[in-house]
Amino acid sequence: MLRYLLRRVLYAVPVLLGVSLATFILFYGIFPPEQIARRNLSAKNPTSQQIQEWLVAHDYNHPLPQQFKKHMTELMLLRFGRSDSTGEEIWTRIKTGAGPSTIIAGLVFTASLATRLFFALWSAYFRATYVDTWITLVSVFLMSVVYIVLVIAGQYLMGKVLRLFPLAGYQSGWTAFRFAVLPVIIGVISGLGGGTRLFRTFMLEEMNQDYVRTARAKGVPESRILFVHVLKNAAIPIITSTVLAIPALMLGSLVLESFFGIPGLGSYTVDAINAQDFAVVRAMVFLGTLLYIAGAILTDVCYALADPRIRLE
Amino acid sequence: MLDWLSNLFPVLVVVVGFWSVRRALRQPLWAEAWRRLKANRLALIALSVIGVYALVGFCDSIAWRNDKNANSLSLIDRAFSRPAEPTYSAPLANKTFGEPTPRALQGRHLLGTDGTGQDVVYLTLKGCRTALIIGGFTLLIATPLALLLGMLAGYFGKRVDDAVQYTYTVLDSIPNILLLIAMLLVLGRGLPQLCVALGITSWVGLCRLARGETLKHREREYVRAARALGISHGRILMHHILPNLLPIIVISVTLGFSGLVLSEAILSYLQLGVAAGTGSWGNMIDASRLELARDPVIWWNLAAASAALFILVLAFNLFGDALRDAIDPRLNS
Amino acid sequence: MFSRRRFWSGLAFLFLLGGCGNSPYPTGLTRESVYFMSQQDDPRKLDPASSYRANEGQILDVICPSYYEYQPLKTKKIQLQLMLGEREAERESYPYTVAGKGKVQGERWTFHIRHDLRFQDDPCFPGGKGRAITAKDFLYAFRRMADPANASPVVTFFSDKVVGFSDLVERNAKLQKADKGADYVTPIKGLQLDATDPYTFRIVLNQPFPQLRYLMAMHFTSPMPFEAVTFYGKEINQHPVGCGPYVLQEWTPKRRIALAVNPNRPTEFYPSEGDPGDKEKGLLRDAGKRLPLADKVVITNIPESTTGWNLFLQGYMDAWGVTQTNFQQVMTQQGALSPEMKEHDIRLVKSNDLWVTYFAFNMSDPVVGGYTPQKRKLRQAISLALNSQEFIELFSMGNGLAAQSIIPPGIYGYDPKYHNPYRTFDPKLAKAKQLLKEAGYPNGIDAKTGDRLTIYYDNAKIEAAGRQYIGLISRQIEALGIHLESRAQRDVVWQNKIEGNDWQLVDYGWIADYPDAENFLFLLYGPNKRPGPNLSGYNNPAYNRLFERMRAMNDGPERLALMHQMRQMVQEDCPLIYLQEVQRMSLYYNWLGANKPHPIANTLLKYRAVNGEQRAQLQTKWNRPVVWPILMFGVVLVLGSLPAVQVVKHRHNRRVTDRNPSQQEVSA
Amino acid sequence: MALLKVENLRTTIRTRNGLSRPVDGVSFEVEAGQTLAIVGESGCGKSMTALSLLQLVPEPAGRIQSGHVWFEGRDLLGLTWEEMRPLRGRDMAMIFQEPMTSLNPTLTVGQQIIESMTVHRTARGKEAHRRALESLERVGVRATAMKQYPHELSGGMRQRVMIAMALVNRPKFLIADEPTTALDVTVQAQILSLISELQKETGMAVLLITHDLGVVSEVADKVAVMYAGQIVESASARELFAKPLHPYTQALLASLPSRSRRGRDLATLEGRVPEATAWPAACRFEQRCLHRFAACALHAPKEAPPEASHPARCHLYDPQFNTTKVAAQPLVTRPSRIGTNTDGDSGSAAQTGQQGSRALVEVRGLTKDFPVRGSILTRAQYQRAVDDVNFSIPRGRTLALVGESGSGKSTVGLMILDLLDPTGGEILLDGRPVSARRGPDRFALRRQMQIVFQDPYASLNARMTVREMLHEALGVHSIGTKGEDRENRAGALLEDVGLSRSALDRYPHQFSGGQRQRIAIARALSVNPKFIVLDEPTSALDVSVQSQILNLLRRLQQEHDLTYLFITHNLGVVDYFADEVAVMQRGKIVEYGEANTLFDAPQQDYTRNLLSAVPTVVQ
Repeated sequence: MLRYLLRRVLYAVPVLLGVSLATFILFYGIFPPEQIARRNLSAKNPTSQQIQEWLVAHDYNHPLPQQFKKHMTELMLLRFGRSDSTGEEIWTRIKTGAGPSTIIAGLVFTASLATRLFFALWSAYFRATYVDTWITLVSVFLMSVVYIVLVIAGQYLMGKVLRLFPLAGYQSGWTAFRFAVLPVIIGVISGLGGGTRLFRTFMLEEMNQDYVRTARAKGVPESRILFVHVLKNAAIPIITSTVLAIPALMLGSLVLESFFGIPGLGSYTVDAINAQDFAVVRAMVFLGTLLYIAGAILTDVCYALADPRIRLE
Repeated sequence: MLDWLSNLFPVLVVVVGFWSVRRALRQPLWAEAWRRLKANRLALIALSVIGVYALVGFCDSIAWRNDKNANSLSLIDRAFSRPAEPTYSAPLANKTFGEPTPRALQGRHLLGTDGTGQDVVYLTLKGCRTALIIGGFTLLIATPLALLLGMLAGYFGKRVDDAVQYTYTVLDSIPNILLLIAMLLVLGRGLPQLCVALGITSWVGLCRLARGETLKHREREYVRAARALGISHGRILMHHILPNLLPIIVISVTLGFSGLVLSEAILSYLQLGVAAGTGSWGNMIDASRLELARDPVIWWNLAAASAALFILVLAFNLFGDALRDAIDPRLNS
Repeated sequence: MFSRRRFWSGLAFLFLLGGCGNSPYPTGLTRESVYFMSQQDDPRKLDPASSYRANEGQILDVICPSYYEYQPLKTKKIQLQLMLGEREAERESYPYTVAGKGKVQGERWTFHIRHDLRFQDDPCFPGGKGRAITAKDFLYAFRRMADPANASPVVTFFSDKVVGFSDLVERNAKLQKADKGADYVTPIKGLQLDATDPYTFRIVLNQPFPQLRYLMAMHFTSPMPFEAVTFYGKEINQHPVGCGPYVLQEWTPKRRIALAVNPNRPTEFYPSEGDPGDKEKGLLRDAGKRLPLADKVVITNIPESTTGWNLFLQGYMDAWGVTQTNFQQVMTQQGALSPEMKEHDIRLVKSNDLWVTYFAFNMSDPVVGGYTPQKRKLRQAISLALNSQEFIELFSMGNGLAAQSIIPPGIYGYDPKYHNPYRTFDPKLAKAKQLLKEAGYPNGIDAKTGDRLTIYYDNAKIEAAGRQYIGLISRQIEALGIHLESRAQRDVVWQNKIEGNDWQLVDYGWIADYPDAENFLFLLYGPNKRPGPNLSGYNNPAYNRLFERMRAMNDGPERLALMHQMRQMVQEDCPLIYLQEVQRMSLYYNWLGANKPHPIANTLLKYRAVNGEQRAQLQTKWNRPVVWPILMFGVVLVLGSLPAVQVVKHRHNRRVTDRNPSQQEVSA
Repeated sequence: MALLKVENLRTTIRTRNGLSRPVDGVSFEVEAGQTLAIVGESGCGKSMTALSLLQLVPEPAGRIQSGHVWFEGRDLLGLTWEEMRPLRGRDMAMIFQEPMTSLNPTLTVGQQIIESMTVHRTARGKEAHRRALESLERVGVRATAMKQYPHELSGGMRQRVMIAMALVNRPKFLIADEPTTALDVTVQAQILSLISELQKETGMAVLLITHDLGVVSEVADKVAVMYAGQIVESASARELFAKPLHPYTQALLASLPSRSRRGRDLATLEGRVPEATAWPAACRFEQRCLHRFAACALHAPKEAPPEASHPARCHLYDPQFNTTKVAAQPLVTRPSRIGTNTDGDSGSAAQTGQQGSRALVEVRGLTKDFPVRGSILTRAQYQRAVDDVNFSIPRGRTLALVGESGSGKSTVGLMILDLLDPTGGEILLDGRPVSARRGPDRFALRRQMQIVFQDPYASLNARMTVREMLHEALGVHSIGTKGEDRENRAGALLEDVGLSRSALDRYPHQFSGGQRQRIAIARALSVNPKFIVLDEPTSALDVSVQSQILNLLRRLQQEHDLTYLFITHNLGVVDYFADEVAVMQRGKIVEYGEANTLFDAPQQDYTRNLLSAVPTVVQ
């Protein structure tokens, strides 16, 4: 297991190199730093001298090969530098933003997993009845609703009409949950349709397997078949799909955080987009990749825990 | 001259589409799938809904100028554009809405008008083309790329496979949305840019699928038999493996389409969607964020755009599901 | 079923946590004397040398005040009053010699600051205690502006006027190129300390510039402790150290900014006089009270304006502006506050802004630019096609004046009687069409080539409201037969286009830096062309001469006559299409003490008084949560699932055979 | 009284094509301690009969329409699902064909066995654990397997675990649904003997479902032959094999390949089992029956009275119809087309004598390593799949390559065809090395050697018509001219393999398994090869179809002077078909020689085991 983890981590290195190469091409090849300077300086009428000054100030004033070396080493060492627009250390913002983001994303993640699983089990248990039909119908319905509309409508209904939760804002500490509830509910609902359907498919797939027939022939009660035999086997594809959904979670937090004014990494990124802050976007791309790779390794571990057929070596 | 060229393209798309569907239906798999689809009423409804959208999109793509200096107007422009009103008006109202002194309208509007006084029905119809282009054009970029790389990787293995796998692992490791953001930030706003960016981010899934399937088929006995007959690799890929991948490709494309259309709305929220002038449901929804805060609420913009989007996506989801059932390999063997 | 139980208990737990209502603030805080406001954008930086954005100024000016400030109540005739200054600055003529030019008529200003000033307590000072402020700290602020590292946006205001300042700026630029720090040491002639009095400094100008007083009311000239700069280094952006009524207590990016009362603040009091009628409005109720009135200011970052408006309605924001989105709800058709809002304890205050919006033609563009009569007529025709009133109705809810010239009301030189012949809209467009024909484009078609005239409209209006705006202007201009092509781009791209001179028509606005006509008329002064503030690049030598004369004058009939002459020139050349003079409507809750918007002052936060008790009561009253729909939902869910239990029971008792039971008995 | 008595059981399944009736009026009895085998081709309804007994038909499409299942005097069909549940696994246990998928992959062997007890409360805690261990021990699985997962065990071990799990509650009745089909011959023998041992110990009754007549003759007390949803004949095993009454049973037995039939055509059963959705109204076997007469197409044969000791559902034994009162004689194989080679050896041996000196295919020191694991960071490790294999095949002869699964047989075949690169060794075709050839030379090689695969479903491209397939093969090698010429050639090829030209326009899924295999053979023949590798060409087919294909292959060999490498694990087929045999074990050839000699006097233990494990029909 340890050996496997080590190997996976080592394998992540070439991938990360590839990612930083891709960002380099994007931000230095396709879109050279002069352009970045122009975009950041434009409010103050840039002259070519000002652009040069800006490039010096933001450490972009090197020939391309040298810039490449610098870019690669800095990303690899996680030195993200300073923001292009505010000059702030990117790491300080990442540190302050990580807390709220983790709370929101973590809650959305666990809560959606639980609710999806619940409805999928419910649907599988009552398969071929009206409960199953309704769950499927509502799922397809939810899948077809635009995320933004869900966010807008959710805030309108829960926050404004029913006045259950704060409309927006954030506080640290325990009170954070108060602010997290509404975005989390919306985040959960948004992924509920697709997730439930997917999980349900996994379960029904397993219900058609031979071992279910064996269990029936053994006289195992239906509920035990579902909750022990099927669930345990369905856990394997569920784990995979759940991790595959992590990038979608990212998208969710981008919109949720900026919409609800939660000062996390998501709204930081959205602000960076609006401020044309390339340094921040670059850093967030790399950070997101890191998280994603970590998540993928974690999946493999969970995968091995769930599926005895897989042994990590 | 230019009119001809720009009109030729949508016509060509439709002709090629019809031709390939007709050809496909001659194959037993698709004929059988079609037979099963025909028995599924929901799927037929979904298909006809998609057909209506496609028709609207097509009509909106056929455009010409009245005189050489005017803007070229599409069939939809000609049929549905209503006299522009001063500003908002409620559905079927006869006065403007939200002004200190409401003014009389020049015409009635089924779904009211938006802030610029444009008819909402018209705007919603204009969104069809954008949505279809985003879905269709993106898939047109992504699918061949994904298939080519996936099949090459799966079939030849070794170095080719390593290279392709590395490429898509790298791309896939960057969370899609961040990659999209980064690319759109660099490429700028616009329909082509959006299609390219979405295309680059969305080929990976299909490529992985194609690679896996090719890997499976490569070991199948019919491929070995073909190789034993001395049939060339290219021909095996094109004539033997590709037709066998088609069902999963068609399913993944059908289901992927709705995801692409939905993502346009989200990107619009992040100000990364299509340019402001292009009619799109994402832009309409984005605009309605402000309208919802008004009291009385201006709901018709949001309602029209999200309903149009919802119905299209729902239709695609339902049709994709039905299609998947219809060409389920388990039922097929 | 364990998962079901876990689900419900989890949900209940979440409700418990969220159960203390929808207040976005810690419990009890709204009861106190705290002023709550929101900002849509986070300030990028709070550094007196470089912050320029309105949302930054609003916060910075109460932390870092300057020599002067604006009298908050006098808005009819805007007035300065002393803030850190002990007495009015002395302005005297000061002839000095310039190499090659000989004697030049300059000016020397002497400033005397208060003796009791101390910086706020801050870790950058020894022992954390703020030290006393001397004239040195004022001049230090000037030198910071000359440091390119700070990228001060107003450096040009001083560099062409303060003697020796431009040399310093150039020297600093060279130093930066050589990777060295800026020069803070070498004395320059224009900035002088008094040898005897540490509370006096002098500024020497190379030309008469009466507007310097106004510059001395901006936070750029606020005294700055060098300790803070050394201590915080690059992070000085986030740590303003000043001597104002408030200090920055908390700045959590994207979340909240909190200001607390500065114990070291200079003694100052609520003014006891204002415009006529202010007393009747209760604006003098707090006269003589020590400032600031509120103990704390909490600024919450709310990026979504919809959300902000709803928070205001829930009572969690103390003030809000009337915008297009809430107009219908707020106003009656007669332009008064709607009864619901009145019942909701809200009051409406209208005010003028020193803000004029206009469309600008690129005067160097081959199509729309130039000074030939034909080109003039083309611009005049387009100007006639644009109906300000419609813009005002649509985008300002009918509030705002159709602008006739560049000078807005409230500024000396504004003439309410003046009507610009090319800004008088005629729905038939007869005159406009005539002018267009004379310009060589009958019905918008180029008489020579037969092509339709296309004008490119570059803008940064990518969000929803902007699209309506584009729609409106297109409609109005296309009524002439001209084709208007909108090129909407992200803000920065748009700015780039302007810088690259790659544009024909843009829209722009100007908010006064200081309330003097010069600050508006210089928008058309030739030498001010890009990268200066003269956007259109209008360059009329006659106008330029008049402007140079007018600039040095004090307000008076002579100055007025010059201004009218200039107005006439611009009217015919038509480089700008004036759109509107912006008026503002603000909503306040009644628990907020009387206050008055000011068109230019940024220091208003210190005059806000809050009745926290009343606010807290109303908030509770308005925000009782509605729980029954949630309960109903749960009940429906449970009731809907009940038959499912029956289904399961049925399933347990199912038989896989359809055999008739009676058959069984027979054979049994 | 019988332990289990089934009366007139009818099960239906709703399908897309209409109502299917896989079990259509089945009656039989099983006494305690007795083994009843139900045999028949696939599609006859055997498995559905077994599932119906436990009421495990696929729901909701499947329903039991009528009938009775008396178990210890109780009619099970009257019970509800929950009433039925205590019987399942406790009184009536079942084991399935695929031990790979029939065990839950995520639960340990111990958990699954213990679960059998806990759900019925027959034992719990330590007691259950003890009994689980005991039963594992009984079936010959080591105790450590308790904590292991199914995938960690071999196929045979898994089937043993299945048996342990089924028997842990000491059921009175065991249903074994094709318990050994997925296993190797040697393992099959072990499992079968295990079941009969356990049966003797516990006195339980066994219902054995199988298609393998050999298995039946080894273990069954009674046999019921099932055809098209009905039992057509039932008798004691001895009697049935000695004197099969029903033409179907007779045909099945006659189509078994064996040495005694060498050189002659096997009896074949033309056609296939009708679809369960549309059973013929009259005699269901009529279409394929060699004894049919007028009445057969008009009337359905009556079920024999239950008292009959050897009932056969056939008009031949119904005095009402068979007026001549002549009972059917056991079928005599039809005379072979190629003459009466009663002595299988003489003909081909003569040929061998003439050509034996010149081998068409020669394999020397063939070796193949497969990487077991490997990535960028670790050194790849290899497993030797084929280890120094040497043999040669004379022109026009057949070499059989036999061995258990995983012994490397198929790998050898693929390497000979240059579809897989050998790690070492060399392959000569006509004296010239195969793998050394490049370019057009290599391409030309393709015309000389071809391959026919095991799975007729996977070996044809489902998306191509037969015409496309054949034309492609002809086109690639520029055989004939485009158009009519090739069309004629394709038609001729089809006729050669016994299909009509009308098959050209059809897709593979429109053919039965046997027909597909014919198409695969036609495709292989299209380039006029000299040498064909037959990779288990009949193992996926029913016995009756197997005989057709074997006949075809034999005829083609003679007509086209073909040389075969016949890869198989079915020793009966080898005995019938091959001239020489090479026995493979773990990648090595352990025994190699002339077929008859080798079978009569095997030299190696492995070969002996292999031979003794083959269940043979004692006729």
